[in-house]
Formats: sequence, structure tokens, C-alpha cells
Amino acid sequence: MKSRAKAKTKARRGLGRGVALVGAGMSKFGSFPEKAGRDLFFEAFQELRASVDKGLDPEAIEALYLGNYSSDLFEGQGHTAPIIADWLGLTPRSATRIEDACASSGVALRQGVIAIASGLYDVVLVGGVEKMTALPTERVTDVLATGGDALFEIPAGFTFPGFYAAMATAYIHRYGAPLEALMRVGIKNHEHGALNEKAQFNLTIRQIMENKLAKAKAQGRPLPSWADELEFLRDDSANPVIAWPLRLFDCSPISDGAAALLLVAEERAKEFTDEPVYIIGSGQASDGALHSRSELTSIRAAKLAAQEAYAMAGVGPQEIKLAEVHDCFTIAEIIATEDLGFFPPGEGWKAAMEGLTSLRGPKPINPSGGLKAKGHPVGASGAAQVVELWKQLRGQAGPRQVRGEPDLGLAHNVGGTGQTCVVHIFRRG
Amino acid sequence: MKSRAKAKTKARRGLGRGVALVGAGMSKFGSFPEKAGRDLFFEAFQELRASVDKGLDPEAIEALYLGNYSSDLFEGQGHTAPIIADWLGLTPRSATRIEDACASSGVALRQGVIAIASGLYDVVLVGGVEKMTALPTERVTDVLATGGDALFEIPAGFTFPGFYAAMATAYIHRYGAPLEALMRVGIKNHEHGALNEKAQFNLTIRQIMENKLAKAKAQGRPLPSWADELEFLRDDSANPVIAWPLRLFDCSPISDGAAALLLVAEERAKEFTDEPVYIIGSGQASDGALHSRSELTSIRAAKLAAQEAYAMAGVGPQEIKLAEVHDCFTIAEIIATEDLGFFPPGEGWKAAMEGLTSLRGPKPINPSGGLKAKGHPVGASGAAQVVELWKQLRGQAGPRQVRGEPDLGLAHNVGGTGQTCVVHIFRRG
Amino acid sequence: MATTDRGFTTAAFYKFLDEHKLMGSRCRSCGRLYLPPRPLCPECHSEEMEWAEMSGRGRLLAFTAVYVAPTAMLAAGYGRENPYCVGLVRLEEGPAISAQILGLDPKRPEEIEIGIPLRVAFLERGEGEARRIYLAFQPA
Amino acid sequence: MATTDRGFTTAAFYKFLDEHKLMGSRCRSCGRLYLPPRPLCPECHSEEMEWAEMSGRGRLLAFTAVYVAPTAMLAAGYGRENPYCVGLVRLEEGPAISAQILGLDPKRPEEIEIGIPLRVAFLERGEGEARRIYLAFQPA
Ligand SMILES: [Zn+2]
Ligand SMILES: [Zn+2]
Repeated sequence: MKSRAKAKTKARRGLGRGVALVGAGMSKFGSFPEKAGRDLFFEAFQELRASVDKGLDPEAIEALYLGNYSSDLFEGQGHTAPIIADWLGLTPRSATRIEDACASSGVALRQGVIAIASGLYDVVLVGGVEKMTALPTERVTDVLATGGDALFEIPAGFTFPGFYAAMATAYIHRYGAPLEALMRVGIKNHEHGALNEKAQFNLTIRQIMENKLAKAKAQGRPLPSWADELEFLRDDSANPVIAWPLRLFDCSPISDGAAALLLVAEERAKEFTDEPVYIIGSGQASDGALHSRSELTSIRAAKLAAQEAYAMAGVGPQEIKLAEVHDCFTIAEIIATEDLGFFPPGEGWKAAMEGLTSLRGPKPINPSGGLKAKGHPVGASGAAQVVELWKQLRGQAGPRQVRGEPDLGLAHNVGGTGQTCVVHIFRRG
Repeated sequence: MKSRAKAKTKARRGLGRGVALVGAGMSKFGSFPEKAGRDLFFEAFQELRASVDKGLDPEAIEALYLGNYSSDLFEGQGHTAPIIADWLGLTPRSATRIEDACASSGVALRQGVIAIASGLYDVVLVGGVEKMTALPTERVTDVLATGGDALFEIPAGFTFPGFYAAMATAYIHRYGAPLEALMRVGIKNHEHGALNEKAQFNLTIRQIMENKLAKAKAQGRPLPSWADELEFLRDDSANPVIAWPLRLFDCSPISDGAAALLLVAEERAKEFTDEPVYIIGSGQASDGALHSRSELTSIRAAKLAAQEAYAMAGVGPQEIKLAEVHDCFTIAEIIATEDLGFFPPGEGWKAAMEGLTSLRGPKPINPSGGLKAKGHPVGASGAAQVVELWKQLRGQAGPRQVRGEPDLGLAHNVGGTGQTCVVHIFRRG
Repeated sequence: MATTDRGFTTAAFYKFLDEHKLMGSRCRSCGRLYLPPRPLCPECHSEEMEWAEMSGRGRLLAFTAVYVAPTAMLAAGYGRENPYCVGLVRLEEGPAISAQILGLDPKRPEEIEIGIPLRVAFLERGEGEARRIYLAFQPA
Repeated sequence: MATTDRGFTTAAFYKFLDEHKLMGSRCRSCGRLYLPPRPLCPECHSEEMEWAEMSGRGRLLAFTAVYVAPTAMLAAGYGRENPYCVGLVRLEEGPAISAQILGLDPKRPEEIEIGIPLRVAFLERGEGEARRIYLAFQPA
């Protein structure tokens, strides 16, 4: 189809000047009844300030690009960008909110990169925030569903887990993947999250299972008898179905959180740190509703965004040492590892089964714990992925540090079912 | 204060390359029960396509920046940018939603300009859309209030008209302006709107008054006895108080509508038209809640955004031939004409009284009818201002054409009470 | 209003659904068919479209059984104890659409087979003003 | 939790309000005072802040009488027949804040004078779980 081919060709164009990441921070992810969105973002900004090796005078910041999915529906707060800018003392700098569902802060990052490349700004604060836990679960279900088509998908009864569940049935049908492959993604990401003090679930699934056993014992309740995590995950009462075949532990949680990134023009990076991380590739693409797509077992916007980012960076998937991918659901991680070219189509589930994507495997995916274990405050997730890459590429990831001094990392951030996808590639300075 | 000074200095930096406007279109503004946001934007896009002198192959469009305030709350639709991109057949191009309250599409325009200046794209579609009339008035009041601070302003009982009403009391107190000055703004903008077939109120206030009289007569009801428009506007039943001193005819209406702009890299403009309009200045600034400001009779973000835009364009307020300003309320237009430097502080109300800002006056303001008469679908208003400037600068504004072949126009788009302001300056090619 | 006069809005699609008609749009320029109906052909960018009634016969492309339901479906009586199926259906004419799938057992989803033939159903949900016909499918 | 231990969150501000305390924050570095309380000083960018109780005395900066009310105020009994006043109040300590203004006649707004002295009031609105203390002012 000619439209697709043209879009690909044009995506190869580059940026006016280089952009460096010189600071990054995130709030703890979880449920924080006493914190509003602005309080969460302030926490992320505090960590960011501390992360700038040569110090950050906030006066240097010229603009804010803020990713946020729906403070409107979650907090009754529109016009969130200047609210946050004001809370950080950044007014009268320009403050712009970017919304592309769960890809909001990945796209905000791209706008920050573009703004610096344009020559307008040298120093830009990018971030994301979402405060989700103030609403009851069924209302959160409603709000997340608005990421789909309110006229043609939501009336059918689709929920956000429902969309990915449908993709899972198509994937399983086409490639014969067992449900265990999904479970393996969840187990791995919780193992990573257990090493991340910022994660909402700072526990392995085995630990969660053992805690349940200990609690039942303490309360004198009859003991469940799970032989291992897989048995635990197959238990309807321990791991209830949300949207079949996806169960609770296939789904990222409802989270509060924020993340912040400091971008500067390449030539000014050394004013801030001697160890910058360069943003060498950026890609973004869009797509229609799930039912309009020719394929359900991959996300076209992700493949196109990755193509654009790889072309701009001049690297290929085999050179990427680690990636943070958008595992809003376990099936999403498997599809992502195929869309990004890490594994051939239909082989992602096998890689998950074989442990190829674990922290000590050949292609570590989601060392942070991913959206699954770290948490998924939707508008913050894209920026939080980059906080992890910042730490990993600078060798500061502590117990979850990927070995071998990784030099190239990738972030893959998806909005909705893939109506938006944005991919960035980072190189250690 | 040092922070303010620094921000000003930095704003003088320019863009990497020039940007031209080569097409523009808008939907009719009004109340359209059968049209969703996507249907409205399609209508704007149709007019845009027809406006491109040498024709537009939609394949040429590389990205969409869409301003939208709250499709979340108005339509139950998040992730609006790819929804619209898909409806226009633009996927898989990148589609990004920008939200800065009522300044959403003015800021989207700025992002489009920046994206082209960065070298990433040559051809960008920018626009805005809002579908407001599906909700009852009290819910629209709620949604608009979320443009204020949900934690410190809304709990006080402020509504959106209430904010501007408070600014009006401060302005009247400080400068001794009579309420008639506000009424004169409304009368003038309706006179302009009567010449604009796209306007929600395609009628003068005198016509509205006479229609009411005719209706009362036809129904045999006792006739009101308004001597003129001013008496009509002072009548509590004909023009009820919304938030004192603002009455119904001081407020922009609740509207459905969309507007779309086609931006291209300067060097490619002639592929699309021999009469492009160049975007020669762009400025954006932010501010905190109204109560945090040192002045209530002007909007600091508007003054700073204007400074940045004037500096980039290398022109001053006296050279601007006409302006579309953000008259969400009559008082807002008076303050805008001062913030933009058209009249000294405290003199804007006199200019309104003396007719200096009418279509045939020395400084025509809102020839389109402004938000007041044209309508204010909030996310579309900033882009719709530019549709008017496109027509005026190309001499295509028909009965409301500003005389003397104007070469320089300005658009002033405010979010909320001025927590965001964005200003653009346009030059006939 | 005659069928063919209706604008290609989402509202028109639902008005047809009220009349138990599943209507797509066909591009007069390249002949491609769209469901949901589009006012502009994404392939050839023509705005010359015409309404086209669909047979309502299709096959199940993908599905789920929803146990954690949104408020609208909770209000319709669904939920953990009464899950429902929703899926993607490819019409025999080519386009695919999202719809509730009736007549399958959402408590035994492992027995549901992708590819089974389906036919359209017009499902009434909601009360009073909110009463509306929703698109659904059921085994053929 | 001791007063001075509370984090500078918006929630803490409202907890104080429940205790009939109007609390701002003071920058330990430059001495500036903020109401609403801020966790970071916008002037010197210090994050070292301390709580500071405000006198509650101030003057009316600007106001309105709201006749078309949002749903929360409609629920509290306000509306076209029962309008209410809301305004901006500059505290004698310097900062200004938004609040409902009691004790003025919203039906005769032309008689309200900017600059009149006000004192803080703690206004209870809402029922049950939603019961909350709101910031208000009234003529001193
Ligand atoms: Zn066609
Ligand atoms: Zn200070």
C-alpha cells in the first residue's frame, strides 16, 4: 500500500541537532491516598535534581512537556501542565500537556527532543504523571477503556484488559503458545521488580504466594496447596480472571506515580554531567481501532515507530543491550519483543519460556520490573522507562544492573491497543 | 525577580527554519447533536483541503498535532489524536494530542511549528476540536472549571465565568471602567459574527433583540420595551447574570466545532500555493492560579508570550494590522488588547467604547466575531483564530475583510485564566 | 430521510442500527468497503462514499470473556458472577468490527473457537432515554 | 503526627483546615511565605520549607457573585435563586488565596466593596463521607 511505504521513507529524516539526557528521577509507584498528581511529580523532580551530577539550577529549565492521560477523569483536574509547572516554581516557562493514552510521556519525551532540535530551547524538562487510585476500580476500568474508541469499541463491552485478552486469543490461536508463556512474563517481571525499591510490587510472585500462605496459617484458615508459582497463577481464587485468558497477574496494576527527565542540547550536556546519555533515535506512529487492523498478533504502530527509531539511530535490534517495553499485560511484552525485532514473529513466547529476556539472559527486557511489577501510572510510564535506562546505561542500577556495561538501550511505549506507539533509543555517552 | 528576567532573555532565541501556512479550514460552529468530535474535524479538514490552492494529496501529511481540551469529560473519549488521524485516513502518521485548556490548539500550532523547524517533518496538519453540547449546562460548567485549580480554586466555588468576573471587578475597581465597556465588546463582536457564516451567532445583538420582540408580538405576550441594545443587555431577564458583573452576553457560548491548519517548511510552500502566509513569531508562557498573581488586571503569561512572539518576528504591536484575541468573556478582550500592547494599561476599555477595535476602526480586533459570536469549542478556538487570519491576510474574508490589504496579523489564545498563553504572528507571503 | 442521504457520521450508523440494519460505507472511487462506515477513504482519500448494507454474516477473529466489567456493563447486569463475551468479527464482505458476542459460554472460554461462523444480532440495552440498540453477533 | 512533620502536600493543607487552621509554608532559605503551602520555593528553589499558621485576616482583592453554579454548589443548595460570593483574599501576611466569601449579599453585588477587611471562616459543606471543611472568609 503506497501510503505505508511513503510514511516509512519520510521517517528516515533526522533531527536538527543532538539531544542528551542529563538527569532523571521518579516517585515511588504505588497507592498514595495523601498525594495528588502535583505531589507525585514533585517527588520525581526531587530525585531528578539530585541525579544531575553537576547540579541543576531550575532557572535553567526553559520548558515543560508533561505526559498525562486523564487527570480530567482521575482527579477532576484539566490544564495539568501549568499546574505542575507552578508547583515546581517553573512559571512563566511554557508548559504543555501531551496526551496519547499510556504513551503520553513517551510522546512528551519526543516533543522535548523535537523542541531542542528545533533550536528554540536548550534545556527542557519532560515527564509524566498519573494519579489513578482515588477512583474505585470500576471507574478506573471505565477511564482506561476511553483509550479505545468510545463510539465503536466501548459500546461492544470492551475493557482495556479485554482488548489485550482478545489479542492474546489471536496470538495463542495462531502460534499455539501455552498460557504458561504469559505467566513466565509475569514471574520474570516480578523477579526484576523485587530488586527495584521504587516498584509498586517489590516482591516476587513466589514471595506473594508465600505471604498468602503465611497469612492463612496465622489466621488458622485452611491452607491452599500451591506446588509452585505456576499452580498459584492457575488458581481462580488466588489469581482471578480479569478478561479471559488474562488474570490478575497478567495485568499491570492501578498506580499513582510520576517520572521526570532533563533533556539538553548535545553541545551543552557537559555543563550538567560528564556521563550523559544520548537520545539517538526516536519514532512514533499511529493506528486505528483494533478491529480495523489486518493483523492482531503484532502492533503495526510499534513496528513502524521502531523502524523510524532504528533508522535514525543507525542501529538494529541485535545491537540493543536491554529494553524497557510496554508490558501493560503479559501478552503485550511477548508481542513487543517481536515487533521490536528481538525475536521473529511467533517466537516471542518461546523466548519468554526459555528465560532469554530475564535480567541475566541474553536480551534483558524490563529490568525495572516493567509496568507489571513497577506499576503503571499510565501517563508516567513512558518517562519511567527512561529513568531505568538512564540508570542502567550509567551503571547505577544496583542489584538489577544488567551486566557487561550496556551501551545501547531502547524504550517502547504503547498507547491504548497500539493506536499510538513511540520508541526511543539511547546510547551511553 | 530574576527568574522572570531570565525567561525573557531566553525567549529571544529563534527557530531552525521557517514555517508557512498553506491551507486552513473550519467546521461550522454551533450545536450539532448528530456530530461527534471526529465528524466535526472531518468537516474542518474538508474545507482545509479545498483551501490549498495547488491541491493537497493527504499522503503528503507527515504528522498531526491536535488541540483538544477534554474529549475525556465531554465525549468519554480519551486518546483522541489517533482517533481523528484514523478518521481522516492519516494513520500510521504520528498523532499527538496537546492539551492546555482553551489554548490547546494555539499550543498545538506551536508544536507543529517547532516540529517543522526541527527538521523532522516538512508537512504537518495542526488543528483543534471540541464537542461540548452533549452535556447539560451544569456539567459543562464543571468541566470548564477543571481548567482552574481543582484543589485550591474549584473548592472555593469558582466557575470559569466566575474567574473572569473577579478579574472584571478588579479591573473596574482599578480603572473606573463602566459596565457599558464590556457590553460594547459584545455588541461589536456580534456585529462581526453577523458577517461570518461559520459563526454560531450569525446575528447582531440588535437582531437578536428584534427577533425576541417579534416573537413576543407573534405570541401575544406583553412586549419588553428596550430602547436599544444597551437597555436590552441591562435587562436581567433578557441578559441574565452568570457571574456578576458578567451576564449571558458577556460570555462565549457552549459550542461544537473544529478547525484545521496545514503547515509546511518554508522552502516547500510554493508546492502548495503561490500565496502562503508565514508564521514569523511564536510565544508561549505559563502562570499559576489567579490568586497567586501580583496583578489581576492583566495576564502575565499573555504579556510574556507576546514579547517572545514580537521579538521572534521582529515587529511591534503598532505594526499589527488586525488580531484575533481570546475573548472568552468581554473583559478578556479588553485586557488582551492591553497585554498585547495595542493600548496602554487601563486604556483598553476606552478603546472598546470608542470603536477603535471594530472592523472599520484603526485596530480591528476579532473580525471573525471572536469567541463571543463565532463560538468557543475550547480546543478548536486557537486554530480557528488562525483560519480567520489566513482568510484576512489573503484578502478572502468577504464582507468582513479588513481594509487596506493587511500584511501582519496576530493570534492570542489563552488557556484558563491565563495559566497558559500562546501568541503567534503571521505575515502575508 | 432516505437511507442514502444520511451523512457518514457515527450517529447515522447508530440510527441504522436502531432500524436493525448493519451499514458500512463504500468508496465510489476505489470500491473499498468500510465498517464502521467512514466519510473518507483512507486508501484513495476520496470523500465520495455511499452506504452499503452488510450481510451480517462473519467469523470470530478474536475474543475475550470479561469478568471485571465497566460501569455500563455492570448496570446491564454483567460482572464477575455473570461475565460476557466480546470479540472482533470479520464480515464476509471483508471489514471487521467489535461487538458483544451472544450465545457463547463466557464461563467456559477455553471451549470457544476462533473462526466460528457468526451472524449479526441487534441487542437492546439500557432503560428509557438511554435505551439503545447495540451491535452484537451470535453463532450462525 | 506533629504539625511540623506533615509533608507539604495539598492533603496536609486540608487536614489542617479540618482542625480550623489556615496553614501556609515558609521558605527556610529566603523567608518567603506561601499560601496555598508549597513544597518548593519558586523564588529561590529551596525545598526546605516549614509550616506557618496564618492570622486569617485579610482584604478582598476581587470577587464575583455566582448565579450559574457547578454541580457541587448546586448540591449545596446554591444556584440562580440562591447565588453565592467567591473571591480572592490577600492575607495581611502577603499571600492571596481563593475562597467563598460569606456575609455579603450576592443579590446586591454592586454594593460589595473591594478592599474590605475579612477574617477566615471554616465552612462545612457536604454530607457523610463527603463532609469536609472548606476555606471561607467573612467581613471582619
Ligand atoms: Zn477509495
Ligand atoms: Zn525561598
